[in-house]
Amino acid sequence: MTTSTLQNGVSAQRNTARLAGWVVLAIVLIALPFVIGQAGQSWVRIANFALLYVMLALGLNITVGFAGLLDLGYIAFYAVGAYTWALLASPHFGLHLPFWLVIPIAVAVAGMFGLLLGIPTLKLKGDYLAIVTLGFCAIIGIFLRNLNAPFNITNGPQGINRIDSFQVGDFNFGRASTIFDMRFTGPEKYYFLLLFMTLLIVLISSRLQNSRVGRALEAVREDEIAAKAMGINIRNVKLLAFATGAMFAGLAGSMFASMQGFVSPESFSLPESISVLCMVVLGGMGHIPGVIIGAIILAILPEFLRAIVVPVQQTLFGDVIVDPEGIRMLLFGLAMVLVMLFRPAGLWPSAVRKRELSTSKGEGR
Amino acid sequence: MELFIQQIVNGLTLGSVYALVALGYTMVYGIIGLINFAHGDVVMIGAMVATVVATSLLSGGEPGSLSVWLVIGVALLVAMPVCMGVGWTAERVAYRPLRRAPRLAALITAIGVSFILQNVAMMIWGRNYLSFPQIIEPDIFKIGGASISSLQIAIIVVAALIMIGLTLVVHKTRLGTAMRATAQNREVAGLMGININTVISAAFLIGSALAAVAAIMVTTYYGLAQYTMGFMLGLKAFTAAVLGGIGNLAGAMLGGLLLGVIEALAAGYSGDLTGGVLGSHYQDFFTFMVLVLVLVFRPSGLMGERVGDRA
Amino acid sequence: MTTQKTPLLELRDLQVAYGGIKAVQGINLHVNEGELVCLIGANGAGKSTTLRAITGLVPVAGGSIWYDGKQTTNTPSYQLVRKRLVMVPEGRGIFGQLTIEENLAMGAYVRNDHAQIKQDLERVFESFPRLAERRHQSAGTLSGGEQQMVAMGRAMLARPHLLLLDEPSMGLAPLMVEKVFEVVRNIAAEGVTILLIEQNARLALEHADRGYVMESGHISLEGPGKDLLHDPKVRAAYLGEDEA
Amino acid sequence: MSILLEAKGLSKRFGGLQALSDVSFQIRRGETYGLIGPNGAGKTTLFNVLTGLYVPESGRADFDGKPLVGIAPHKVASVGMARTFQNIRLFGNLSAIENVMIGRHVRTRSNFLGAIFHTPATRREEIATQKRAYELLEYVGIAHRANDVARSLPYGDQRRLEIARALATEPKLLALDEPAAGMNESETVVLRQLIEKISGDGITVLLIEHDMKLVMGLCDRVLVLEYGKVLAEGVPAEVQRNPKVIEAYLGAGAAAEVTTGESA
Amino acid sequence: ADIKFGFAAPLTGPQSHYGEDMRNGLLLAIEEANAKGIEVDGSKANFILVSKDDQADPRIAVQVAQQLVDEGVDGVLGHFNSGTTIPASRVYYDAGLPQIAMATSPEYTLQDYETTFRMMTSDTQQGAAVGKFIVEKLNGKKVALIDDRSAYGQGLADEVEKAVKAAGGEVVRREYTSDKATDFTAILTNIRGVAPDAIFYGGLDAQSGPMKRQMVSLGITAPLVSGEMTRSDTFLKLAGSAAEGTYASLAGVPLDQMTAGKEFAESYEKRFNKAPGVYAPYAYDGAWNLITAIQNANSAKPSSYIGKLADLERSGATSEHIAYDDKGDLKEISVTIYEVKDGKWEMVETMVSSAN
Ligand SMILES: Nc1ncnc2c1ncn2[C@@H]1O[C@H](COP(=O)(O)OP(=O)(O)OP(=O)(O)O)[C@@H](O)[C@H]1O
Ligand SMILES: Nc1ncnc2c1ncn2[C@@H]1O[C@H](COP(=O)(O)OP(=O)(O)OP(=O)(O)O)[C@@H](O)[C@H]1O
Ligand SMILES: CC(C)C[C@H](N)C(=O)O
Ligand SMILES: [Mg+2]
Ligand SMILES: [Mg+2]
Repeated sequence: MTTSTLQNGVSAQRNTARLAGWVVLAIVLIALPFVIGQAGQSWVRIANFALLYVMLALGLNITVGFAGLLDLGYIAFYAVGAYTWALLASPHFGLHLPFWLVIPIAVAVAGMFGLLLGIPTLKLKGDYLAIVTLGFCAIIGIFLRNLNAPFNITNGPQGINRIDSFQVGDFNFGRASTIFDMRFTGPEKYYFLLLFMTLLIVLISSRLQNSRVGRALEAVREDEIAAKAMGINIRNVKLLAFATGAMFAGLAGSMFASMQGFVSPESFSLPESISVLCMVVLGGMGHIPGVIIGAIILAILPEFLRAIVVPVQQTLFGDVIVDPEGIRMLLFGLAMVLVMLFRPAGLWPSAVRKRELSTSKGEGR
Repeated sequence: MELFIQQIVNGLTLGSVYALVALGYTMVYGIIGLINFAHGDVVMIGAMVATVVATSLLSGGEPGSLSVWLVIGVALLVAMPVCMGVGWTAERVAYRPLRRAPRLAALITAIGVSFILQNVAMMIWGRNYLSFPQIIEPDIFKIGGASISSLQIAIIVVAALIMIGLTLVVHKTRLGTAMRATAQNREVAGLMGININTVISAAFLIGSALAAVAAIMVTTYYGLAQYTMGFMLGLKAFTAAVLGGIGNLAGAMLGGLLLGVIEALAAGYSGDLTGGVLGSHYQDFFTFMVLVLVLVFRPSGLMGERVGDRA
Repeated sequence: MTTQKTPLLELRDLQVAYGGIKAVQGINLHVNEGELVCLIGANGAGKSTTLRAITGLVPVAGGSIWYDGKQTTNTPSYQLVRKRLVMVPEGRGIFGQLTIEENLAMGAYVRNDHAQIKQDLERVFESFPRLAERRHQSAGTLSGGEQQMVAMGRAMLARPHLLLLDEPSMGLAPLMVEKVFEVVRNIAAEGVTILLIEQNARLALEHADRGYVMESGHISLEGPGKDLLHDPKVRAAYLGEDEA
Repeated sequence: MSILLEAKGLSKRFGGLQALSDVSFQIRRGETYGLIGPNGAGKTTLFNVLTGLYVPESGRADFDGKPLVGIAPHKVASVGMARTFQNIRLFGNLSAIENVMIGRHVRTRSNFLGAIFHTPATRREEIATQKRAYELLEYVGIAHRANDVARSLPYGDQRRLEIARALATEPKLLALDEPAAGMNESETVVLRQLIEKISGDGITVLLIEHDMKLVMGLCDRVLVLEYGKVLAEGVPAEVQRNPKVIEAYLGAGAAAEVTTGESA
Repeated sequence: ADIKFGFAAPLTGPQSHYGEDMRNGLLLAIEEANAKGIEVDGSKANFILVSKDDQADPRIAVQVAQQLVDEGVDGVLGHFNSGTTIPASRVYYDAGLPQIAMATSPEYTLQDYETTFRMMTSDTQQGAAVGKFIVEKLNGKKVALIDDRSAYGQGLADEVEKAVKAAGGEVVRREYTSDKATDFTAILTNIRGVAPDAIFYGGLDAQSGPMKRQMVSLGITAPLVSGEMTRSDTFLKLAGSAAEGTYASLAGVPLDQMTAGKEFAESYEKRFNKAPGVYAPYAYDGAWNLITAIQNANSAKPSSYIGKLADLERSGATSEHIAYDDKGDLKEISVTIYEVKDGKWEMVETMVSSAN
């Protein structure tokens, strides 16, 4: 009795500490756009893209991190989501469907493409899979680029312009407006929209990971033969991983299209795919907080370097003597190498999850 | 028929270059399981150096026909050690410390190295395209109506000789045996008396030397070099290596040649085969479909060894 | 007592750690020229770790290793092979994609006496006829026991001066266990010094000149093989006598 | 006693090698059935055929009255057959308890949507899964290592963990491939007690072992394979006196030792 | 007072050399203006160039556009690619900033934004001139087209196709490549099979250079015609001796035919130690357009001078009549066709027309 009350006391204390942490985080996240907005709306836009990349990275984390399927063509699903929004809500076909219709369609279509990629690659291992996914990315790119003839579906290399913003009733996320005497810019509104979606994805990811299905994904990653012997249907699990990852990307893609107002094939290139992979690995593959950190850092680092390379040179040498753009990307590459050399498992790798055993502690969670 | 032969010639030339670059990928992959993303950029460095050397050699004036091969020879002589140095250093500094790390860590490092090489090259040689001086006025031969230039012949022949040489090295020499053993189990290879660091370095050195040769071929044949050229080339070559069965030398060669030919035929015939619906803009679509089909039926590439995963 | 002669292998206060875990916590052990010494102990006692430290596969955290009169602490394994210190690792470590014959040939990697190598190869095939039948099969598809034979054969081809064996009988059929011990005896009889790790403590101690017992990173007992075999603590802990 | 597993004329070849030829046998419900034979005789191959990893060229196997051959490997677990591997195949980077929880896969239902919406049913099942997994770890005696990564466990514990994971599938038949390999005799004794406990709980056991003391002490009947063929079958005492078995497998020494071992 | 011009273009990546070229042209104009001591609103204006690398990536382009807006620039020059210019133009439009872009696809000025201006011809304008030239002057009845599937290359090739057909020619084959390719032998072989009178390529010099070489080694004798990207020294370098007889179009009048043009070329050489690339003079003119409009309005406030920019009327380095129509396109279009003769670009003819 006494020990259990003691334990309850300790855990209550821990719970308040945890709660306080969450409250602080929530305040920071809410205040963020207004604080960084002081330095310019561009930083809010950067934050928005960081959120978009968090969504993407978490999606890829399901495929690569949980299920161990190296997907180099992940950005293709992002493209599918973006083009779905662009085609259904722009003057291109004259369709202007509302978000509550377009988003589910975009997510579903992206998920279907996930299956489409998954089916022929089920038997492939490791890097063979990587190269096929890469090819898949190239193929999607080819279709986006060329499906302007004989029928104009994607408008080819020109891309699709004047895409509708996210809009709820009369509330348009693309434009500034005043709510309760507060002026909100378009990027600020998008920030909150994306934050909401990101939190949703974080929630889904973590629930998935700590579930029967999530464990099946991890089992397949660790050892396929043993997973089979445990009665896990490898095929279904792999397809599920592809489809889920793809759906996240589809959602992110549709947000991208609505935010940019313009999509064209060049936004969905292989290097983009690789950079999402870098986010996942650099952050800590398979570990949700790590992946989030990885995405944020890699999304912001180039912009940060952009902001400091010239001033730093000026203070150091009194002038800009080294090509600032060259040195920026050089530092970026260097940072990737150094992080991996010093933290090969990523910046914030997962510790083994400790299970608080309901059986041994008598308190169910 | 004439068209067909021409396309085959086109494809073989391109494929020879792919094959040489693919060998570099496959050797490194075979031994340490790393997709060395920076390999394409080593080729780029080679192309840059060769171009600069050739340009400065020829700044005097027009070359005589004898000095043509001399110029290329000197360019190679300079480019090769530079490439080998770059490849070796990358391994030493960026990959070796990660031998025991998760596989993807090394992959990301390789991407980082690729970034570094590109941007250093940009800062050294600028953003502009460099052109390889046009020292070879290609003699053009006709075979069954198809044109083939002396340069193309040289590329195909040199590539073939190098591949034969490398096969002999790997299967007949001690170094080759050591490489194959290291590929399978590094620790035990050490217990057999093999210095695995030497073996791995050797793989990088050989791969980089081949990259230099490929670089010379690319710059002389296409006439250009720029700091971003390595990416596409590297990607194609890696695809070729996988097509052939990554880790397998003969596979890399076959994959390279095949990829070149497939690309040429896809560009050449896709339009006609599909009644004009899918033209040469679908070239890569066909290329990758072939790749997917090959891998669906042979999941470890054309010549990849299939180890039974024993339970 | 062989104190006059320096031992062929000597570990002085050897310590090895994996990250924070101290797997070997300061052990002293020696093997004299021509001896067959065995090292027994429970799972996880640190036996394999000791052998891996001797062959330079894991870094030494403290103490020193002396082989053939010279300090070899942290010498990489490929250099030790040249000094004819050879190990058959735990889990066999065969090259799965090389054929049996190629695997065996790898054992002779540092040798140059081709005629002699050929002869030694045939000798291995005599000892293990099963391997001769399949000399061109790739070793990865062999059964567990067959792989163990390959590993032993490969070590023989290295012509070791000091041979370290890590659980050579693991996974072998009874007949094969006898065979392996016969081979071990033969190798020893040819003057090769052997340090042997075995779970089959009974057999090992029967064959060994001396033995060491290792317990969670320490040497807890040492002495002539026969003595250990009759030590009640050993019988209880490793021969399963109490409960049987 | 009714028949749980019946194999008829199983044959499997690898290229030129006939790894199994015309192997037939029957395992009765509740017994412990031994499988022995020289290295490379085809014991593991037989396991692989029974668990669906390899498809035999000919022959059939019926498990619990239903055909086994040809069904997908992942279905084998759900019909009630679980196994361990000769070369331990744990999910190395996951904790011990997670390994066992994965074993519960075929006996649990919750799906993707359930996981995401955290339905009450899913939560209940999750708690039950954890509880059961922990009990199984206690059952095999490694509960204190529940949260350690499988890879870091000592060898013997890894073997035990594999058994716990297999038991988590609630098998009717548990197939063990050389569970005592790499264990010393004292540890083997503990293992033997574990297997006896499992068998006592009504699970049929199929055991591959080279440790004759263990096989002879545990098994009700033994099948001897050699070169992929059945060499002998019968109760241990009979089999170990069979001169063919002694010649091919046991060797005179081992046969003698086992006898003494048993009398001790 | 400081007057800031924003500039964005690719400064890293495969197209970064174009960005560098543009930047130099702008720098020259700004340095000249500062040396002149122009007075705006009562104080001496100090023009500053804020340059950003958009990496030719639409996403980055929007980001740097916002950065320029945040930094309070008074006008924008750039971007370089259609794919970056169009999405970025929305940001500038929202901020009310005038933007002068290069030779982007027509869509750019068709968005009903009063802030969008063009420094060179649109694809439509240029394509029309080139198509006409091929059929009428080169007597090209059978034309083969190649494009690189970039927004620029495809847009231009489409316009050329229209113009060729309008002038009575026939497009006998259309082939495609990419802006990263170096090997064109396969598609050139196809084209050789249909024996066209002329081949048009819509794309960059990094492709047209090696392409011309490969045409020669495949024995194709039909002339190569291309857009302004090809009318560069890079093309001459890359194509080497194979360059002879290549045609390329370029907006405006040849520099050496205009006083301002010659002066520009000289001061550029002096300042940067190299000859100007294709885009430098247009960037230079663009910067002067902004400066002039600001001078005319006597204010650097975008809302005040944007009207003056729309009504601008000046003579620059590339044209004597720089003025905008109501969409922001140049009113008077002159397209000059050049040909490679003795390893140099020589003017063939200038076609002048008023906007469509
Ligand atoms: N690579 C490793 N990383 C971390 N710990 C390790 C590693 N290898 C071994 N250990 C730990 O070091 C200790 C000694 O292990 P070692 O393999 O030397 O034991 P052993 O006596 O050979 O046992 P066995 O009889 O099972 O082979 C064990 O606790 C083991 O868990
Ligand atoms: N995937 C495979 N490919 C080729 N040969 C195989 C394969 N699997 C097994 N074999 C061969 O089949 C034979 C039987 O192997 P198996 O593993 O069943 O033997 P085992 O009886 O389990 O032996 P051990 O007691 O040594 O484990 C061996 O000779 C082996 O080489
Ligand atoms: C002429 C250039 C400015 C064309 C540019 N590449 C475009 O995409 O429109
Ligand atoms: Mg051990
Ligand atoms: Mg077996």
